[in-house]
Amino acid sequence: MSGTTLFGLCAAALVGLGLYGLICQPGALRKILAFNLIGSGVFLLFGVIAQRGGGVLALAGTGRDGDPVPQALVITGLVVAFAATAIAVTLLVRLAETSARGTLEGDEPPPPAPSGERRP
Amino acid sequence: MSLALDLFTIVAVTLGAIFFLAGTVGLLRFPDTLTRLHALTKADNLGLGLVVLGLLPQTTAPFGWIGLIAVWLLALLSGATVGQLLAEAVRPPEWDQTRTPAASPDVPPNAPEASSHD
Amino acid sequence: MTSALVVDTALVLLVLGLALWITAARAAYGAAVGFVAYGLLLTIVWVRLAAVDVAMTEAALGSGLTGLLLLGAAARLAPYEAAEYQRRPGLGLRVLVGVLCAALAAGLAAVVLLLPDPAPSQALAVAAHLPATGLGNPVTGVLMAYRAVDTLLESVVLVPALIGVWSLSTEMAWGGRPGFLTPWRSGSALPLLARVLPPFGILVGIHLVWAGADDPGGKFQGAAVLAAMWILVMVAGLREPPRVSDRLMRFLLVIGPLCFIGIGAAGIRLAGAFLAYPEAYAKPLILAIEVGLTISVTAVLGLLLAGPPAPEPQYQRQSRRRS
Amino acid sequence: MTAFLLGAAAFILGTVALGLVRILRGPGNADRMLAAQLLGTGGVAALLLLGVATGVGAVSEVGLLLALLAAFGSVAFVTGAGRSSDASAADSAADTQGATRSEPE
Amino acid sequence: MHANQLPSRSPGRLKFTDDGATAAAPSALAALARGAGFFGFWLLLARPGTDAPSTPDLAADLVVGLLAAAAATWVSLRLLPPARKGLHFGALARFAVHFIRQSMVAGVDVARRAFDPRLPLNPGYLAYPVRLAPGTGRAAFGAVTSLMPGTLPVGTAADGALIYHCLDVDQPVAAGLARDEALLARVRGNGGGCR
Repeated sequence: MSGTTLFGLCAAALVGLGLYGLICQPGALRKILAFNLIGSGVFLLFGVIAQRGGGVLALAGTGRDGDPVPQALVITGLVVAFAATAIAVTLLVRLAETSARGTLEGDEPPPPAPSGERRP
Repeated sequence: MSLALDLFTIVAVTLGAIFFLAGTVGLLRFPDTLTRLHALTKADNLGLGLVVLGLLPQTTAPFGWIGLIAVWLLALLSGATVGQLLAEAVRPPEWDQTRTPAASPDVPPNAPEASSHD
Repeated sequence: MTSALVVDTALVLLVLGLALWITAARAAYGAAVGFVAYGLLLTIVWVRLAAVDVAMTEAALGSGLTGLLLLGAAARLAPYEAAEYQRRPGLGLRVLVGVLCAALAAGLAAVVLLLPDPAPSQALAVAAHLPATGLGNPVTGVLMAYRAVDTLLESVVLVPALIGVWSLSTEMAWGGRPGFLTPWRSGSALPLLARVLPPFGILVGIHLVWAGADDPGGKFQGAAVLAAMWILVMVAGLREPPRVSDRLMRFLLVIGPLCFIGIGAAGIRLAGAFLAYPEAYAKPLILAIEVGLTISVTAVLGLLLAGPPAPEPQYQRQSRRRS
Repeated sequence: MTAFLLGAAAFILGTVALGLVRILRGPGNADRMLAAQLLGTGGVAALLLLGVATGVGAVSEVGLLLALLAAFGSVAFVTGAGRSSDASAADSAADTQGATRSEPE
Repeated sequence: MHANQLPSRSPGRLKFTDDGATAAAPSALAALARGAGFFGFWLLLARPGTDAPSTPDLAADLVVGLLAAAAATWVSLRLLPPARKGLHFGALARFAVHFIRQSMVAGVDVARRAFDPRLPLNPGYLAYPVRLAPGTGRAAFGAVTSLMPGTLPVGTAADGALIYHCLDVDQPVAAGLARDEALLARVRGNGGGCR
């Protein structure tokens, strides 16, 4: 088995793990983390495909290996993922500050407010 | 000549790897966060320095040499900063009240006066 | 070749172990610390996949800036966390979800194993047309020429993301300074780092942008490094973040997308299509867009981390409390 | 020589991986951060070794980038710790005590 | 309201243009020296001419390098205003040799303790009253001593002394710190600190 295939299997496992965390972890921040795991798994899959696609370059004798198209997509993806994470985190912090809870479930009374000095 | 240089690389990189191992062993064996911090900052930076030293003969241009050394200097700077930052974050509380710390019977409170004869 | 395989296997095991920790750790803060280490590992994985451009992006964005974002959020949310853990779904449901997710992962793994050989690729097409752009780095060529619409939309979408973050401020705080980066004012280590490191970071950042035309690197990597330096200075308390009402800063935020759209629209007249470059001027035009985008992306990334504007009195009270 | 450098990179990665046990064991978040920091330095060393071994200069540049941003994780850590004044009681006492403390003037 | 760790600076936003004419000459010199250093760093990053031998490319490389070095110098001067007194380069070289040797001793010392099955540690604290003026000099002292054998600055005591965590309090830690301090003070022109 080649290293590239190994990374591909790793990417598949990351997507599975991330999805599990996204569903089973109650905390919203944990869901954001899990979502980032899924994202990195998908990016890694792109990376594996790019690496395999570079094979034709090696055959043609040009030095650089790796298909640049998926790689460029991953770079855009990373930046957008960061922006999305930033927005999600800010939303979550605002939610916690205004409703004193860190989950998205709203049907139960909020847990006792923390003792620290926090903006109401 | 090239054989001697290769040998130098092998020796230095191996030594560097051993210091990385020492850092890990210290991180796992040392009893509390502050002592672990010692292990981390000191052993690692020496390990990286030795790896850099060992790689010097393998890079041709003088640019490559300075580049490797620059990486090491940057790592030193961050190592020093990280050590202090994390130490400040875990510092035991008694320091905030005491003026003259009762550190240990072996070290008199005025031990730094030893500096006067420097 | 075998020692390379050893490196790869070790990397994969580490990545999976850390991912397991991030998913299963009890406290969110510990999971976020794990995510920092995870980003570092992924950087090495990208190098092993011969994607140095991506590795640079991951090092600066994935590990550095995302780590700051997540650790900050975990610290802010820690008081509300204890109750959450009790709300985990029951064991039966967890097992069911686990089985389904494992099935999904197995399916994906099968896809990976059954990928066609030889792999379909656009690498040759890119390589054949790259000389027309005057660029030497095929990834930059794809980003700026062949799939320029993607890059344009991406750079545009960053601005609404920032507006979204800002819009989460309270009404009385609007126009003030972002409030997430409360400076750490203990000891002298952080100020020293924030005084010494930024010039070198600026050199590395500009180098990544400039060299990105021909070698690995590019505007996103460079901008992430520049933003990291800016944030370092703000976190050390040497400079305050700018007010969100600052006109110059707002202009810098949009100058990149404006450049991109302007030059792209000029392409309709000069080269016959939106975002097409006349062949003789392709490289200078692409560089102009890159410079504009670097400025805008740096500003957006830094301000995304700085968070929504906080009420001024609170900002001052917090810094007083720290000092 | 290439095989040796790759082997050294694998060895260093392996040792810092051993250090990741600290992420699991803790006990405090500062200890976890230590492990991440160790991974950073080890990662720089491994990247330099990989860069020389494979002859791709840009790989060493990734190492430079990592070294440049190596302290960033800990900066994030202390800013987070400084903010969670009364929080994270679940973690080790030393951590939270360090976090709440402010400088006596 | 701001940190008093750096009393030599005006709080918050740094303004250092009020130094008047006395500081003008050294700061211009310092700016030039730093600019040259940053340009050197750029050259080493960009390696102009190694793969793009054509003259216009080389010229463009150098122009961008000069611009980048200028930007870095401007930021550096604003964040870290040059000291009134210049650095002593002879002392700096001596200090560098001392630093490298001692940081090697530090690494070996830690490694020896880590590998020793008996784990010979005798950790404790020590307050060291620093004579270097607060500011960059003292911060540099903290950074340097954090890489020296067995010492790690963990904070500042109420009376302004630096508190050190020591791996082994039986070692002559304070004497070592005093030697580091004396060497560092000589680099900064004997007066100690950046006032």
